[in-house]
Amino acid sequence: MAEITYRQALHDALREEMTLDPSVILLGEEIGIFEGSYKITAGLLAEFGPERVRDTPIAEEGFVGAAVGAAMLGMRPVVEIMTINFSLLAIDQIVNHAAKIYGMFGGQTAVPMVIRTPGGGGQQLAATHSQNLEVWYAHVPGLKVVAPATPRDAKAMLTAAIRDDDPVIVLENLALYNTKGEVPDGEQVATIGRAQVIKPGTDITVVGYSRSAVIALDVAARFESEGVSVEVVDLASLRPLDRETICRSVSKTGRAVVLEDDWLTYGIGAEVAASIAEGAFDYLDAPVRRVAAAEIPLPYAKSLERIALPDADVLVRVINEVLDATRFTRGESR
Amino acid sequence: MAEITYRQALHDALREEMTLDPSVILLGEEIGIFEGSYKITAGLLAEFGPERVRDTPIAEEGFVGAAVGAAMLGMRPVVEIMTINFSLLAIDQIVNHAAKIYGMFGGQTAVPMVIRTPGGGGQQLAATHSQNLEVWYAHVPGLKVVAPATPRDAKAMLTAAIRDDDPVIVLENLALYNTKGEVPDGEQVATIGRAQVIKPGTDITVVGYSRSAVIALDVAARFESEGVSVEVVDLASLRPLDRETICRSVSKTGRAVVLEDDWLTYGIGAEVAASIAEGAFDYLDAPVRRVAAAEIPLPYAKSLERIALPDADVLVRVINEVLDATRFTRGESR
Amino acid sequence: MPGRARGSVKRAAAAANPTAGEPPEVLIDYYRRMALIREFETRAGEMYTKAKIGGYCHLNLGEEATVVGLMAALRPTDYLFTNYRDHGYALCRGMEPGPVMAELFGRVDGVSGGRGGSMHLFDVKRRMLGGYGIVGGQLPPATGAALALTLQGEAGPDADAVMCQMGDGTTNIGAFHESLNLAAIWHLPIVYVVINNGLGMATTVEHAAGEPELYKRGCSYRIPGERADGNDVIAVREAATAMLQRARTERKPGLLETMSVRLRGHSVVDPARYRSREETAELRSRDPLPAFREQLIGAGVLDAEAAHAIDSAVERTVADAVAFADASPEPAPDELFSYAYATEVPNTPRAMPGDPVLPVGWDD
Amino acid sequence: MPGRARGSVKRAAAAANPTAGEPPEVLIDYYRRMALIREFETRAGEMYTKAKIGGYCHLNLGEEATVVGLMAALRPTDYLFTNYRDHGYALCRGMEPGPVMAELFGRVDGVSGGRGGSMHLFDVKRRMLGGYGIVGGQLPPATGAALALTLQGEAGPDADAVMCQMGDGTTNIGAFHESLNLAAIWHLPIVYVVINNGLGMATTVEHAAGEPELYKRGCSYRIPGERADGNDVIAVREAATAMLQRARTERKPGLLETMSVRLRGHSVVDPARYRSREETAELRSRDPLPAFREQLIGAGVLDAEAAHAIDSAVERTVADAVAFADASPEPAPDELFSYAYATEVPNTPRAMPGDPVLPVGWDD
Ligand SMILES: Cc1ncc(C[n+]2csc(CCOP(=O)(O)OP(=O)(O)O)c2C)c(N)n1
Ligand SMILES: Cc1ncc(C[n+]2csc(CCOP(=O)(O)OP(=O)(O)O)c2C)c(N)n1
Ligand SMILES: [Mg+2]
Ligand SMILES: [Mg+2]
Repeated sequence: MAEITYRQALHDALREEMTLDPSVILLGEEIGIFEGSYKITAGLLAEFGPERVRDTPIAEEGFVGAAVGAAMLGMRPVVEIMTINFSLLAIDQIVNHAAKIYGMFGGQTAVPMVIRTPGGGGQQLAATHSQNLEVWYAHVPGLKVVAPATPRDAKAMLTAAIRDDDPVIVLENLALYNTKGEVPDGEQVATIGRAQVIKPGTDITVVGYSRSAVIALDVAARFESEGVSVEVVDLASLRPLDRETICRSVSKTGRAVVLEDDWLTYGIGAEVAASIAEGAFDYLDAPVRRVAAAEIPLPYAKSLERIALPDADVLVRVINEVLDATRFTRGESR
Repeated sequence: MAEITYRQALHDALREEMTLDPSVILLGEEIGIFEGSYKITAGLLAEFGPERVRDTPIAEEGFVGAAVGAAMLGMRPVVEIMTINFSLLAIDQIVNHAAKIYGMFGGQTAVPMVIRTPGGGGQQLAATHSQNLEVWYAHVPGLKVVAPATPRDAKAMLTAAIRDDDPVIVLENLALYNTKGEVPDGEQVATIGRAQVIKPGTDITVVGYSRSAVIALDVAARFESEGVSVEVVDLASLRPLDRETICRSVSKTGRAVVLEDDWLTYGIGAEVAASIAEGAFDYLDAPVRRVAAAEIPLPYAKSLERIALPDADVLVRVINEVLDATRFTRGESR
Repeated sequence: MPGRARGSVKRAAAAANPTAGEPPEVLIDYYRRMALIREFETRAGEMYTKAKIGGYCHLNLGEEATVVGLMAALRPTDYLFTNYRDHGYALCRGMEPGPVMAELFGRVDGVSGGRGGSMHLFDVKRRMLGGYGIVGGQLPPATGAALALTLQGEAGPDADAVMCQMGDGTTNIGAFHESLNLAAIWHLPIVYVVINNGLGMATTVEHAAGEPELYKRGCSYRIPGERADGNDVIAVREAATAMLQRARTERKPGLLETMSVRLRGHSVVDPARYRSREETAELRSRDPLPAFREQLIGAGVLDAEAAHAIDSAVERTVADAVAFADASPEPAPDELFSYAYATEVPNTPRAMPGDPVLPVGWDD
Repeated sequence: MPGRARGSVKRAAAAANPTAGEPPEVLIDYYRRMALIREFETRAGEMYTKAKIGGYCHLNLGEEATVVGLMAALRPTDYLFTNYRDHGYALCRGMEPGPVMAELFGRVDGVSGGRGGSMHLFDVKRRMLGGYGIVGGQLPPATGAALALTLQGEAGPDADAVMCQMGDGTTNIGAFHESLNLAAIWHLPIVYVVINNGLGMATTVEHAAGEPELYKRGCSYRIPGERADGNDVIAVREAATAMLQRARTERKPGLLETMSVRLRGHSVVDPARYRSREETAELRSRDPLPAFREQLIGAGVLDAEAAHAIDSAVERTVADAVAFADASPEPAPDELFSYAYATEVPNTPRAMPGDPVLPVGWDD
């Protein structure tokens, strides 16, 4: 077990899968000579050569679609889209092609490809470079969408994604690349489609994914010392969505807050909240609350960016509001 | 007051606004000589000439983006995208440009443009041509998204959209073009951002929009004869979303079902259900139920397409389930 | 078509007698294929009217010589990607008329299991990797298939290649540019074929393309282009064969434009009112099928009787195909989720409309 | 740059003495502008290191002659769209250095109110319609702006035109193709300018473009192209002026490629390790600023003292800009939703993170 960064974990998964399986190839802008905008692919061009680590022109529709076709012929392309904001240029190939080809042609050909792309605001990249559009992809049948929160999961999920025969979107996060965590030695393959309780608790459930799961963990620890037992559910997989794990948690705690980095309305949290409100209706003591981003093209100015995005403090406040609304007494246990 | 089709209503709105305001221009594939794939623009090329009714090449990113630029210079372009499925080719211009330019440049220039596009399945157009992706656009700050259900609303909302200084997406519906309804004579301008109670009732709220609002109305009429008073709320505007009107209805009825044509998970209904479950928590007697499409690339075969899409019968069944779950006695009134 | 930029059209060597030197059985086979497409498309149109076929249905009427010529150039081991106007390609690629018609009918015996319909014919064994309904959508995947070939084998006369068909209107979309550029810089074995039938739906090439001599549009990628008379099956075959050869041996992409006419509307439901009577009559005079029949009869390859026999045979074939399709069952409701994912994972949605988000009793 | 396809580069008439015939005050002004950009960019780089500037920050270092030449060709009434590498354009377009720097600092006095940052400079009065961060994103709107011009006025020598700047890497994206095609078929008054600095981020033009002589890529739309030496301010100005003239009077779009070098990394945070020491040294030798200074001194237009005075003046100007930016306040929290929509409508979201979906008491 080594402590490595989320970035390193992704790198290791790519390297190991490329070593094991010659059909795994990488495609993307600046992944070779430049070693990737966020350096995930550092060293891979030197190790595997330009045929398998291919710098593409700036042509997202073209190279993502090329990955679709290569996958149809049995390759396992892993595409890097520099940020999720640029995936809009390729979205026809992702949604109208990658996601459709297996079903629309009656299961005759699979499309075993992976799209790795980071989302997230908070880096002062302004409105067009700071979006969290994962809900778009999570909405689409035919795709699988995972969103790892920790280095361990980043490695295990990317590995699973590469071995999966369907198009899988691996949502990375600009704010997590430098975070560190323990990653077990040896091969680890996650199960796509399962949420996980990353911290057990009894008083309130906080649901997150990617960066928000990390924040939720941190906030849960803060509450522990105040005698509030927060259970944290990391969605991990946005599609399929594991409603049962979420609702089972809420059936125990009776309270729920969703933390998400995307815009509130029609965001990931809407589905989570709706699913809880339906699936765990009889268990809920208070409305499910969502903590999400202000609905505005994200401004560049730090002063505005900071307040437009959710953070630990806001989560703390909302958890307290839910606890108070249900007349929870600190230190009480259910 | 004349009874006209939804198609005619849209046509009339275009024609009237073009007559009133020379800065209104139309752009799109096959809108001129071909008179539009769905004939909304029939006759307008002859009337207004090729400068104002412009047949474009097949280049969605190009001509939608051209509309953005023309709007920045004070034109009011109305773009037709043949179906919402093809809007994916233009989505970078819609979401990264049209939606961002006003805010990102500090309010220096507005982008007064309209995108008209129909969505909807049920026409045996298969997986890539049958999508309801409105939730994607509804999620995006900077856009406004309306989804008229009736000819009257189609005309009034398109008129409002053209006069609005922001980019507005007018979601049309393949299944509604031939439907008829009364349209008041003279100028009608809808208020974007308001939902409407299109049928009052006391026992249960059904929320719909576009085609689903029409179905909900029909189902409400069926229930009336059984002594069940269904209130139908037509969202009309998907962004902004009028949560107050929805929740006010549910605060009266205590029960809610959402009918939507899109895929269930992360669909429009998720936000509606989550908003009700939070906003009207204390009023709800049963979980909000959603009736939506099966999550699958829509098959061409009629036998599969039919069962994959929601319809009136399913809505009836689910309404009954909700009524039964709350031990509602037919004929009872609250 | 007035004002249509035609430039010089490449014809087979002996323009006067393009069939010279071709074995008669080959020519007769081409005629048979062209007649089969004609009959299949005509009947498909009828079946649409009878509501046996739904959705969109685009026919190859007028493009028979082009389709047959292109498919004659392709080896069984090559890969084909097309747009939605794909019936003729499927038939020439060796797919049985019955399963092709069954696909149009949306039946289980359809080549795509009834899931794709007219626009989405697919046969993995015959390396027909799909008709595609999104204009230009087939170009990036076709390009990627060619990329895979370079990773999976060496260049040479026996190497596989990819053919990617599209319409004239498709050359104006971004995917055209991005795909051809990738093929050029990566030296991919792919031939892009533009079926120039003069029109998008009703939009002429001149109205839509800054360079209406479409074969020249490879210039932006140093991809050589060529134009062939799409009514001349041999010319099309020869041009395509040469380009495919270069793709196999030198890994050089090519751009082939074929000139033909669309005899009917854009799709079955389009009455093409935007065409005048004269224009329609003029188009009919450029119908490749009777011309080829006359040519073969003139060359003594065929006589009227033999031609008639072929026509009758394809009529029976297509009648059988219709019967086959009609007898094939619709997909059963419980098959709805059969091809949801290639790799099953937990929590894959299986809900039918109206189902609760979690099964009743999930919490027991 | 090894292997870089250069072809013949168009220089101003008298290559030996390109400044001949230019009024000295014009040349001195160009020098002043180039020096201003140099100083501004250098200081912006420093300010980034001091965390006064965040996000991405792309500099025009090495492109000063190109920027000044292009902006000299543009009239105040013309419209400009650029990519994210936009500081020099903003300055030459007449935006004050203080508000430009304030935008980089994210302050209220920034040209975009601090909302856009380095990549998104905008000034509606000066008809600078934005720097854009999505590669190729500026092309369709610029094309649409030119379309609007055709609807709002007649062609002629006094007509307005649009200039749309982009990088070399941008010619490979679909929007390039679609936009140029629209400009061609609609006869739009627009000049597309490709700043060929040899690289995308680290990807060379040859690696990315099937036709690396980028000015030729108008061929697919019959748009005439031309290449100019981007280190030669006059050559750039002349080429751009001629194309703009054609755009105004004949409504013919043009494609201008300028050849220059990127002296530093792609953005401020890129150390450009992919370049060898020798390469970096070679690039320095092609720095346009000292070359122009020498040239003017050689031509007797400037002497060392005058040059120094200009350098000092721009240093003060930029120092003042930094001070101005630093003194400008950050946007206040209650301004978050100020530019949410141009037309206010009911139910516009105003929630802050953590707010309930409806205000408490909505149901009273
Ligand atoms: C991206 C996209 N835009 C628009 C359409 C609608 N559409 C279908 S076919 C067609 C015309 C295509 O013309 P062409 O490429 O010449 O092919 P042809 O139909 O003549 O074979 C259009 C606009 C589509 N399917 N996809
Ligand atoms: C659609 C899109 N893809 C990728 C990026 C990331 N990116 C930003 S700049 C750049 C390189 C652009 O190169 P070029 O066009 O030559 O312009 P230069 O930076 O040299 O001025 C890339 C790939 C982006 N901003 N947008
Ligand atoms: Mg065509
Ligand atoms: Mg460059």
